[in-house]
Amino acid sequence: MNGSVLVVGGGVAGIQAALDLAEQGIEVFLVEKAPSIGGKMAYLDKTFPTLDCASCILAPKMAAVLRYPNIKLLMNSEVEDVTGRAGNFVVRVLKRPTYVDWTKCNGCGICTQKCPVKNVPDDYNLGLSNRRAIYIMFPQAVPKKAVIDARYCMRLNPPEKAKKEGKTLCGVCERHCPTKAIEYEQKSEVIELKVAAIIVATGMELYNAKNIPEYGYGVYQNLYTNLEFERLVSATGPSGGEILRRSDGKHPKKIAWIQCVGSRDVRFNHYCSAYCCMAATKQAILAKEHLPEVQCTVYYMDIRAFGKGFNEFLERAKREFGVRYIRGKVVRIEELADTKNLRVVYEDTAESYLRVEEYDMVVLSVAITPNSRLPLPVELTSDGFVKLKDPYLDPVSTTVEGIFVVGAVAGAKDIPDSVTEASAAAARAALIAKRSMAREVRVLANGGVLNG
Amino acid sequence: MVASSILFANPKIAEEIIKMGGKSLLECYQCGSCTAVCPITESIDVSFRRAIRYTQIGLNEKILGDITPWTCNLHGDCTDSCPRGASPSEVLAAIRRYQSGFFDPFGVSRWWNKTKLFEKLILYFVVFVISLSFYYFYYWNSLTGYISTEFFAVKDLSYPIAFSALFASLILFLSAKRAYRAFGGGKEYKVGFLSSIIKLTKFFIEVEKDALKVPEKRDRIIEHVFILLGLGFYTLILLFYLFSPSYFFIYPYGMILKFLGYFAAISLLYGFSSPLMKRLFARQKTHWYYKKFTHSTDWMSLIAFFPVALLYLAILILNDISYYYFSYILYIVVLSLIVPILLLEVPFGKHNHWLYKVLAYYIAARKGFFKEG
Amino acid sequence: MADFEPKIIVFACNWCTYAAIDLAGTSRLSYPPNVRVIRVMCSGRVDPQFVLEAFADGADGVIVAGCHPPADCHYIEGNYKAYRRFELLKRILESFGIEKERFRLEWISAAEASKWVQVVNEMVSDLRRIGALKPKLEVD
Amino acid sequence: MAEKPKIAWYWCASCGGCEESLVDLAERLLTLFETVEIVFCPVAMDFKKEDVEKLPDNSIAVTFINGGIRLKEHEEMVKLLRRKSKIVVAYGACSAWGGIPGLANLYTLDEILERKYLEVPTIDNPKEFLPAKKTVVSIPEVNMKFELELTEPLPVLRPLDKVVDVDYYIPGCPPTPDVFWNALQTLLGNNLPPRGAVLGALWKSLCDECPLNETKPEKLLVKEFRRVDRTTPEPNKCLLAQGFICMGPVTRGGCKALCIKSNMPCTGCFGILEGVVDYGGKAISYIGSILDYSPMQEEEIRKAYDKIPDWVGVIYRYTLPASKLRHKVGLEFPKLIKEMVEL
Amino acid sequence: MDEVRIGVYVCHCGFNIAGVVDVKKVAEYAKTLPGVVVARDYVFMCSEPGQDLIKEDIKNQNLNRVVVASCSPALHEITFRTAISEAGLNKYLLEMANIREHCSWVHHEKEKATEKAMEIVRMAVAKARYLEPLEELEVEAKKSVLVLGGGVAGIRAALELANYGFDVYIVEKSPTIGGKAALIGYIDPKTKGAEVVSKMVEKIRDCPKIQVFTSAELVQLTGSAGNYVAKLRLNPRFVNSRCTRCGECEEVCPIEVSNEYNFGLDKRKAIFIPFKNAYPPYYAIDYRVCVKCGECEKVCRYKAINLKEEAKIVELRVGAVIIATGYDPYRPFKGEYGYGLSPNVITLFQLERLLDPESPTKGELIVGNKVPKSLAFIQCVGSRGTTLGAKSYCSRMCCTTAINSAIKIKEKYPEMNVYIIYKDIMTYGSDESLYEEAGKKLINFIKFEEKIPKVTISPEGLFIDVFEYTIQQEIRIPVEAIVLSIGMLPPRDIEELIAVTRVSCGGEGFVREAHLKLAPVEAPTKGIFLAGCITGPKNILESIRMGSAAAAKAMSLLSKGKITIEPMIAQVDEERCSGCGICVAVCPYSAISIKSVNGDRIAKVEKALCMGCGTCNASCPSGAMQHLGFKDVQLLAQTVAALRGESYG
Repeated sequence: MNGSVLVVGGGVAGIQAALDLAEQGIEVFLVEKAPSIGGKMAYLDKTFPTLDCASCILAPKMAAVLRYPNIKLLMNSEVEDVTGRAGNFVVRVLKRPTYVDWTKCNGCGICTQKCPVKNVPDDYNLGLSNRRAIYIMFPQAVPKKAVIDARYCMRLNPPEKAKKEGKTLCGVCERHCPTKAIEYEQKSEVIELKVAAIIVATGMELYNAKNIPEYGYGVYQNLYTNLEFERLVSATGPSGGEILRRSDGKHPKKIAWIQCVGSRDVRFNHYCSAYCCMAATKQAILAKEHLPEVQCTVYYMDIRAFGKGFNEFLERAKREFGVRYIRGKVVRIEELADTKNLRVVYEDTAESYLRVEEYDMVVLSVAITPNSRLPLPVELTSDGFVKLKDPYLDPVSTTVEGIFVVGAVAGAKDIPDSVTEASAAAARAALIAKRSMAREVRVLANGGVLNG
Repeated sequence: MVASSILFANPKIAEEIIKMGGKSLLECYQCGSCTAVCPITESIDVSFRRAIRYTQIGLNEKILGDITPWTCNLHGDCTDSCPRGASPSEVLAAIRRYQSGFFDPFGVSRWWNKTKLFEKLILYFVVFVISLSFYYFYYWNSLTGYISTEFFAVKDLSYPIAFSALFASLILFLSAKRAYRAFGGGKEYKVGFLSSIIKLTKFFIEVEKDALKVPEKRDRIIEHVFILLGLGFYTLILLFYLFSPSYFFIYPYGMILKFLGYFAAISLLYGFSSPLMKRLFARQKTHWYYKKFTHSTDWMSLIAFFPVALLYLAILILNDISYYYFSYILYIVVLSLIVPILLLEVPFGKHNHWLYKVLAYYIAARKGFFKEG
Repeated sequence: MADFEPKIIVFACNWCTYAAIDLAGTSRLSYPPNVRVIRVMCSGRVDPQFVLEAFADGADGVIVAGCHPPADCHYIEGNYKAYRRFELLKRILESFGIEKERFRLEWISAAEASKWVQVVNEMVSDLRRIGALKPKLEVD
Repeated sequence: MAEKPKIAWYWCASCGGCEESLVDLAERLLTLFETVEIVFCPVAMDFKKEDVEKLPDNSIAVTFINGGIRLKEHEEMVKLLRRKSKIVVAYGACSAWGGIPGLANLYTLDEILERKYLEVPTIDNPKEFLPAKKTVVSIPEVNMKFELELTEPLPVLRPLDKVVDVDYYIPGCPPTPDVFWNALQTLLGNNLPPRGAVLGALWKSLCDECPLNETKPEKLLVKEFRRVDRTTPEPNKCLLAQGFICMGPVTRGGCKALCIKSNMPCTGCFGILEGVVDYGGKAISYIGSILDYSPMQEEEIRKAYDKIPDWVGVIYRYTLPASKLRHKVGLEFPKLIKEMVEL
Repeated sequence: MDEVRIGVYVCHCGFNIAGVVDVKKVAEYAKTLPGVVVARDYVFMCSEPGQDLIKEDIKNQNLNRVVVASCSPALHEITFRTAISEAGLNKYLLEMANIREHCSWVHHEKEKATEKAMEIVRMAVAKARYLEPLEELEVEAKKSVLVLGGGVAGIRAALELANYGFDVYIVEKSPTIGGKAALIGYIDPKTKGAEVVSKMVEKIRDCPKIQVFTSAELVQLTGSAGNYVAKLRLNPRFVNSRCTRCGECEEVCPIEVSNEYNFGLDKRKAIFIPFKNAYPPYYAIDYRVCVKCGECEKVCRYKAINLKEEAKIVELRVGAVIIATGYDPYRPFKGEYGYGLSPNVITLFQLERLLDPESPTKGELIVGNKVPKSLAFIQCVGSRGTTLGAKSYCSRMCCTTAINSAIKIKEKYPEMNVYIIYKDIMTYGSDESLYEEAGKKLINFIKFEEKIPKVTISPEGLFIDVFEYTIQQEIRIPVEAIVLSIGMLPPRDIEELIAVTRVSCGGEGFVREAHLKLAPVEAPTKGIFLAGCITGPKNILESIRMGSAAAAKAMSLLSKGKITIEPMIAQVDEERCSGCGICVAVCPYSAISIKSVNGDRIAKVEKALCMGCGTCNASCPSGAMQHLGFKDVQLLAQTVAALRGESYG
């Protein structure tokens, strides 16, 4: 039945698109490479400018996904390749093994307490804390199922000595699992789907700040990216919302945010990532709420407060929360050996004076890079975003007919825009799905084929 | 330091700076990376961004009195780290050319900095021909007599050189006085003479030490050292020839002089040829410094000195193999090559920057721009 | 008497005032906790009986709040009726000797979070000045 | 012959109108006397309190008490009668909901006494004499000296059911003879209605039985309120629609719209409907609703409301003591009543 | 009624509630309330596991009422209603206790906030005891949509809806569709505004499903989602399709007014063609200024003019309304940066017109009758609280448009000095490449911060005094022309829009969406959608995208042909109703009428028309009329619970 639609990427845009499609009774395959949907928004604690909590917006949408039988979730999987044309695409999806039979697993979490391997860096908390080899991605994950991390599991990836002697180790989780859902022999499989349209919603990743050696990301201890800081300040974060320094676990007294890390820079990315000025302001306010006597400073060149309610949010940060905004680009960060504090070197362009200031903690507002390296025949722009066929006459279609693109992978944007686009793309995809179901793919009288 | 008086913005200045080689002047969006990343600003309290800003807007009063462009030591870190891909070091060089345009009394260097390379070469060639013909008509018949002796009675060959050297030093002196006044020399001195000299030397040693660690910078420093040594010894020898009593050409001193001569020639030759070659045959691998610093004055200063170095070496060799006649002719050519250098290149060309740089550092030190510790 | 904690009942219309109270929350404005909010779909739904019931049960102050006339009301003229009813109720309360600070009819639009906070602050300070209503009603 | 059921009447803060309605039974009084035995009816005969005390507990079949509880004496008598009788009926609007005397709850007793004995134009009281607990009256001509005792007045007038448990209510001011007669038959009959019922009143409001109900316009809106004493209403057109304050919609039916038939708007003597929590509050609600001005026309609304000088009196005419607030704020025991006064 | 069994669920909402309110204590307290059978607390009630808690309890403890103490009902009432209906409980047996926005976010003393939270829960439980199961009503939905506003957002929405097979009516106030985008010279260096609009207009022309009403206004909107009745007033155009645009009538027309299609740059006659590829593609007479002298009628060879046309009222039945009435450019007051005092000070929109090849100056930048040698843009005019009358928000598109035009000017007049005097350059996303290109095109950026620039007009020319932030120096820039980058304001007639469509405005005067993130294209009222700049400043790309999204949402609402209406409507208790008729006059939607039922006059509520405001309940003298979900007994129970703490009645 090729009246269905493939949504690649389970972030807020992908979820919204899937919901809108399912609402009209169309079958949706939602492919997500992580074990749970939610995408980057699941990492957030609060969203700007209204400061309402991110999971209050995302969690109900994720819960709604389970409510529609015609949404098929393909977790832990990636699109291998796509052939065919609008109306009947053939998509091969590689489903990586989770080593747990998800039909049986009810997400009770007993295995995650019993597993002996305790030191696996938890990528949901971006490595700030540890988890077990068998884990549920985060408490509100959808689907709330366990996954075994083959790299660390002693059974699936035994240390050299044991492998030579052919001994099978551990098996603790299998013993404790009440529903016998553990399947060590599970293999990855390739699923073939016939779909009428594809919506690309693979979203974005943070640019690798290690590419900027002068900042010393990955070397200095009290240096975080803004996503890591978001985890720190979130209630479900590694420290339960306490902002603690990695070096000595104390509360910081002075925090700095450095803007345009990897953005607006010919050496890394020309584009501006649009979200980070407001995200930094929000995090400064959250820091002030958690630690009333902390002093927050944001180093910027142009504060991009362009959206609805953004400018008032910025003024409020300055007025009510005393956040300092200094216009100057930080070029270098040095770590003090003893206190592990960080000294930032910049020119305060207001006073034209080279300044060096010491901070307990520094947060880098890192640029975004689109997840656009996909096996799809769509064209990309010079910056690596997925190219729109005609932004004015057909705002959500890619250069390939029948494939639509939404969210951050098409351009730097924030949550409301992504959600808006998702609805638009869902409707367009639904159109093709309905038509191809009714087998009457014909050219319209006025030459406008499918995309109107 | 908020100036109360209102200053007029003059867009012409920005155009001039761009003509003088600061192509990427207006690409900068004032982020301050150049100031922050420059090793100089760690010890001197200056803002290169602000110096560039003045020229972007075109505030003449601010630009002329600004010492900052002169404290630049051409490390190039700013151009490496500029987020906009502009090259602040190139712009600063252009600002220096613009400023020097106001220092020399007749404003010739302003014209000189704006002309194209071939115009410079033509003017240069004209002066060269004049000085050559001067030698030819003035000296040639009296010279034939001397050829036979093993050495040259150089004293009276020196008049054109002496005259142009005098002229150059006069111009340089006047420009230095105007620069000194422009930089606000003598006013608000906070640091004593001696301690600023000590501070300056410590600063230079330290800055150069760091620069040596970086390969590209090391090449440029070596080239500059060779040029300095070469020019130093060359002028010494020239003076020697001009004013020393003739006995110096006998055994022990002659040998030292010759050896010094060779050393000067070779170092001059290397000093000028290596940057020239790098610029001529700039490849992908060549450091941006050689690819970007290609203003006509850069070329001119190299093109002017390169033949001098070459011919000087040829003269020494010819002397050794006692082809005095040829060496003598070459000697005349070298001298007439030096005349345009002295008349044009030194007072108005790129090399007068050394004078203003030293002045600027000195005044900066005296004014207390050097940070303690 | 500064330490007296007045009890205030608020009837808030869902489209304007309730949204303003929510906005006061999202903007993290702070105001005294003496108010108890009852959500109705329109200020026209609030019956003067409820106000009298509230006073009889020990409320020290009652606020009825809706959308700005003439055009903000989501149901076109709900606030018109509210205005006319409570204009009459104010006279009745006056005859009962209940101070006029105890009852307020306010127009608070969805964006006026600060006005909501100001109304609550004013009401609490007024009521602290004139004291509780309950003891004045007990007589036999 | 079976024992005749004993009936008792008593009147508290009453105007005597309810007794009138008893007398108005005219001939039916005869059949009444045959069927019941009247054991206590102070208005008709000189019964004394002891007569009631003598009777054994709840030996009286039905006691009809009218008038609100104003004095301490009323309170005692009513409690006594409650003890003595099986069924106590709040007879008439005053005892059921406080009635017109209940409007006194808007003033303190001192204000009332001053108004009554000093300020009223018809009074001639040079010595500013006010009633006291004990008054000694001496008439020199017959050199006799009398001592009068007055019982202590209570600051608030309360309806009967706020003092004792009331079984049934009979509405009306006064209840019409038919209403009383029918109520009496049902009470003496054996299938008694549920306790607390208002006998003779409808479950719906007066409009249901009002002849003018059909004459209402499709959209009932008024621009101004009119007063009966100023303009005479047009015949057979709904009085409320003409702008007269008619309490019909919020009052129980059952009185067959006597007042409306005599071209007078209903004043609400048949009492509070089941679904109404506060009679006056409900009245304000619908009166406010039908006034046809927008809040922008504040002036016109104020002028329209100023037409009626005493709103509380109009909307709480019979039901003030039974309302939620019951009385004005700050009533307390009278200070003006002294121990002894010489006349 | 069966025995009441209530489940109370207290949400931590991460730190938002648990940070201030002692949620455990509130849950314990809730257990003690009469009727409460189970009380739990969880970190995120709205998440999947949170909702499972409720569903399990409903099944195992057969609860028949649920109280959720968490955030505002505006956020998650729908979420929890759907959750309990999945567990088999009628979805209206739910009551939300708002202990976040109304308690933990606004009170900071822990004990007082916890005590208040407990009382809010007590009130919710008190009302919950009186909740009754309600059934949703199904109503037929018309598959047609009214698009208010003919700008790019409206056109895009119309095209999308036509694609889904819906009938679309575009209502545009001015004589042509295309809106402001048609007047913008260049949207980005390569695309001209007029081209994009003309392509869209072509599609509109060829699509049978779309009907365009120009010079039309929506005067009345009644009914509810799925069955709106829209009353339009079609103002007379006086010119019909026989017009061949020969233009002779234009010459003879005596009336001249300022041409709003060139933002006042030049004049136009009463009879005019807005711009080259206007649609409908023929002349129109401006009914507001035409004095009906009849000259044009006489001279028209094609009998295309008929001055006797009258305004007509048209009634349309539509299923949904998409509001896309766009914005108005900010009007600088006289003297703001010298505006109105010197011909050389123009606004950004006027500049766009000048650069457009079809403009009066054929694309030549002639300001004050000459091509200026130097020109300065001043940014944030009317936005970000810079000048006196300025709004507090950033208008988002003026920086990109200004830089776009500056680049266009530099390409056409390389030797002209162009300054952009800015506070913060807002070229977000991939527009940053424009900012880079501006640098390469030698455009000079001057930054100010608190102290705004001052314009002095003197005989020698214009001077702008700016306190340049990066050198902390007052500089004076002599220029020959100044362009004010004006921001966006809500449209002038937004008051009428609100009066007719019952939408509400946010703080900045733009229309408020139901929720900025959950429902960015929907108005709080069901069936009304928003697109384009009516909800706030946007650039053309975002407006168009929002148009598609609004169309998508309208399609998903109407595609099933039926709409469920919330059952919170008025209901009459026929035993109590005496037919007094007071409620009939009170109902704003005239949904109540008096019927005679076996002799008695009884009020009757028309279910489909009743919008559920509850005014009739308050005005019903006998309490016969009850507003379901907000009955007297339910509200009184809440009042009593708040004050006396006992159960009511």
